[in-house]
Amino acid sequence: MKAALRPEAAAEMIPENAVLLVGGFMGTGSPHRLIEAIRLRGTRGLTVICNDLCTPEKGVGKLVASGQVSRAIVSHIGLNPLAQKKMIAGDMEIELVPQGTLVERIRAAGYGLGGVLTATGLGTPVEDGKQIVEVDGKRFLLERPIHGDFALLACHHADYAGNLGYLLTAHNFNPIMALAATTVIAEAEHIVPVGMIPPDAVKTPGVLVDHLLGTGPC
Amino acid sequence: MKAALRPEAAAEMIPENAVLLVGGFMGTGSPHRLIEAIRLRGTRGLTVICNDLCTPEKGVGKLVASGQVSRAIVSHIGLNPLAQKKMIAGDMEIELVPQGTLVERIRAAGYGLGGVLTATGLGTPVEDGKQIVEVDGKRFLLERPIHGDFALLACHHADYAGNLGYLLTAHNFNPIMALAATTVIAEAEHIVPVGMIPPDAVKTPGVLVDHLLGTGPC
Amino acid sequence: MLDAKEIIARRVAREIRPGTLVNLGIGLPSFVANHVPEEIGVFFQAENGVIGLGARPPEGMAEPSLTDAGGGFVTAVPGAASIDSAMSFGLIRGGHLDMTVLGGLQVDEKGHLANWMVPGKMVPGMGGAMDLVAGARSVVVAMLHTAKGEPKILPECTLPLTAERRVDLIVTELAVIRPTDAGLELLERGPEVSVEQILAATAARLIVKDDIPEMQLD
Amino acid sequence: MLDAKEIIARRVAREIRPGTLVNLGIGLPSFVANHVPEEIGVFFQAENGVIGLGARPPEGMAEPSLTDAGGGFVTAVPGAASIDSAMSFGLIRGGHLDMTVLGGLQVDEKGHLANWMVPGKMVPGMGGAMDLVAGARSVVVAMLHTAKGEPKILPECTLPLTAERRVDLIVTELAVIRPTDAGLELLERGPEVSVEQILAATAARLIVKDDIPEMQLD
Repeated sequence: MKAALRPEAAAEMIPENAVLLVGGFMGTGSPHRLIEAIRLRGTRGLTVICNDLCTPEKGVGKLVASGQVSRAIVSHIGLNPLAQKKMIAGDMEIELVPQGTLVERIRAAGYGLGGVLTATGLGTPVEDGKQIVEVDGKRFLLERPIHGDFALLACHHADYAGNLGYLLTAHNFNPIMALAATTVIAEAEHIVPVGMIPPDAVKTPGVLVDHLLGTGPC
Repeated sequence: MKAALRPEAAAEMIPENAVLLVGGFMGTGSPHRLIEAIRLRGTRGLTVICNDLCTPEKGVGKLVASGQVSRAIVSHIGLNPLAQKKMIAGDMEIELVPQGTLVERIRAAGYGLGGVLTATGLGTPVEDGKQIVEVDGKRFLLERPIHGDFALLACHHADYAGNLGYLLTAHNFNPIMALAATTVIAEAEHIVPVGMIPPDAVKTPGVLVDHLLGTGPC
Repeated sequence: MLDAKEIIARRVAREIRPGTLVNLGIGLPSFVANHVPEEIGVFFQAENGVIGLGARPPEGMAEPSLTDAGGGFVTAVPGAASIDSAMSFGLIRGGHLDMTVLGGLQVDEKGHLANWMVPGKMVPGMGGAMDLVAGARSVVVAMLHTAKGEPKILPECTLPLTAERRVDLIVTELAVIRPTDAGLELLERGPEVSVEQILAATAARLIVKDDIPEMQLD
Repeated sequence: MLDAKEIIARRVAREIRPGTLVNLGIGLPSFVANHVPEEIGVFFQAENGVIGLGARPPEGMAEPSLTDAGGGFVTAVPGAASIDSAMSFGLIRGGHLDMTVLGGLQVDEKGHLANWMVPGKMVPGMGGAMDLVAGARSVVVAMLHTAKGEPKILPECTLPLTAERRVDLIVTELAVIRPTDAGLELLERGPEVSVEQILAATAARLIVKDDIPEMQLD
């Protein structure tokens, strides 16, 4: 059983220079209260791995705007002009990764695989410096696993065993990131007693989740 | 929209020497009515890719007993003494694959990946003849994708758009196999009108499913 | 008189076959959906996590957890399925997506697309574009023929490529062009556009056979 | 007087830590669950697709879609989750499984396990065993000390190995043995068993320090 934490208590767990996997796609399915708590705490030197850097006012974009992110591994920064400016100026290290490759690299870490063999990125700058592996005469890029110190997830509902369920397009990277970090923190809109979520509706098994964040007064 | 077929009509689609991915784990979550129709039709030379060969009286084991299977790629045949006998006598080609490697190889085919890099099987006979790939100083076996001509799935409920839902331990290989075959046939216990399955409960999107088998009189 | 984007959206819509799975990029390509009749049963995928993307919601009926790849509020059709990012890109990379419609910065005589960065100036990132071009069965580029009067269809892309795969069709307000082994073949003229106007606005060599018909628009 | 299997099951049960995720192999290891108190909040995984495996169902209360890895009917506890085979082996191979308890045919001085085939005689297949031994955080072998009077703990395995990884503990009715860099260390004696009896039934060299205590059983 996992008691629900306050956002500030969760933010305190995260040290400077931590590597964070953060769920969400343009902010949908991101743990907004936890992100705000990290912003208020001011933890610096963070590496953020996320689908995108959202906008400067929202989601992980807020941590870019506050200068707390020194490095990002993302697929898209098109709606965050500030991040683009920092990248071009060399003020922030940003590795751009094709979205499908990004999710598979995170999955590879979570599933104990040595890497991902993909045709995506062949013949493009994504190929630079990477090993090519031939399988049955076809060429594939070898992309390496991405593991995080923390996974910061958002979900629609959870139970106190840590089982998680997601709503509509708020799934995105969350179910995959749940396997790929040393410590997994999930922010839930609702936390229900154990036994209230049917086994077939559980998208992330509770054994993967270390800490829950509730919405109540705690 | 996909009208429900009778099992015999589905069995007719499957030619001699077809490569079949068959869902199920010791028969739980296998398409039993479809398997029976294939047995009655007598289609020969089949390659069966399945978690296990069940027992000689049940699931894909029935097709082994009837002599219709010439080749199998499975993780376990411990409860099918007939299959073991045939394998030892050289009457049937059986490739034994670690269960986790088997599901990832099928997934690799379905997800368009070049192969699977895994530590499972290193230092064992599974390693024989396979390429070893080194990633960050660690050794991994390169295991190749497995694609089928047909995926024969079982599910608890479907809608007429082909969306599928599974019950408890009857998920097993079904959701992964749904991506890895040229033609996907799903046998459902219930087929409901489109719109009756909430989007978050769909485990296999209907766009992957070519044909449905119902339980009604058709 | 239709404006340029309207012409492109209407013309691309005619490429979409009944009962297929189609991904529309954000921006111009997203307008295509408005011109696809509901009764042909196309499922639109938004790569952030829904199959069966619907129209924008009516005023006051938006749900924050149902958004498209641009982060905008959408609806979903009956029979829709929520998927996580791994499944979403499994569909894209595994060859399950019938068509993708993407914007472009440049296309060249080999049919190579560049659409994810302008070095030193604009670095939106590739998002899902590299996966889509590498994996979709058919790739349609929907873009304005020129940018600030400069041709975007060039002998060779000067910007970093999105993939080494040749795209299948280019649709602009002036022309429909098919990349082939022999080069770029002009198939259709825009409404009231002459072949001379097309040639003048195109830097790449075009293969022009007799009698280029005008686009049919619904 | 406890029989051999009862001794092994009870002793292994004491290795299980509160709040962990544990996989029990079919056969002897499955008896371990009977001796783990419910209140310590252990989740048992059956690799065929459930986290939170429960006891056998009461007479007349079996559900065909809720089975264990041997195909037998089971129940599930509140907070259980259904998972597909990919997730199941993601948990196993990704290092999320705290402990696995497996049967064995042979274990050798290096701590290598052989448990999936006897060439030419018995070829059950590895099922999930290779993944479990390669991936679980802790691997416990639970087996009878001898087979038809012949030692199963040998200087070197003569049967094909299950993995190159050293197992963490061997529990038999006669002894508890820990494989180490230096070799097999005898930790405990079975009930009313002497060190001499253990040495006589063991072909491998055992490291025996002074004063080997008798097993504590609940």
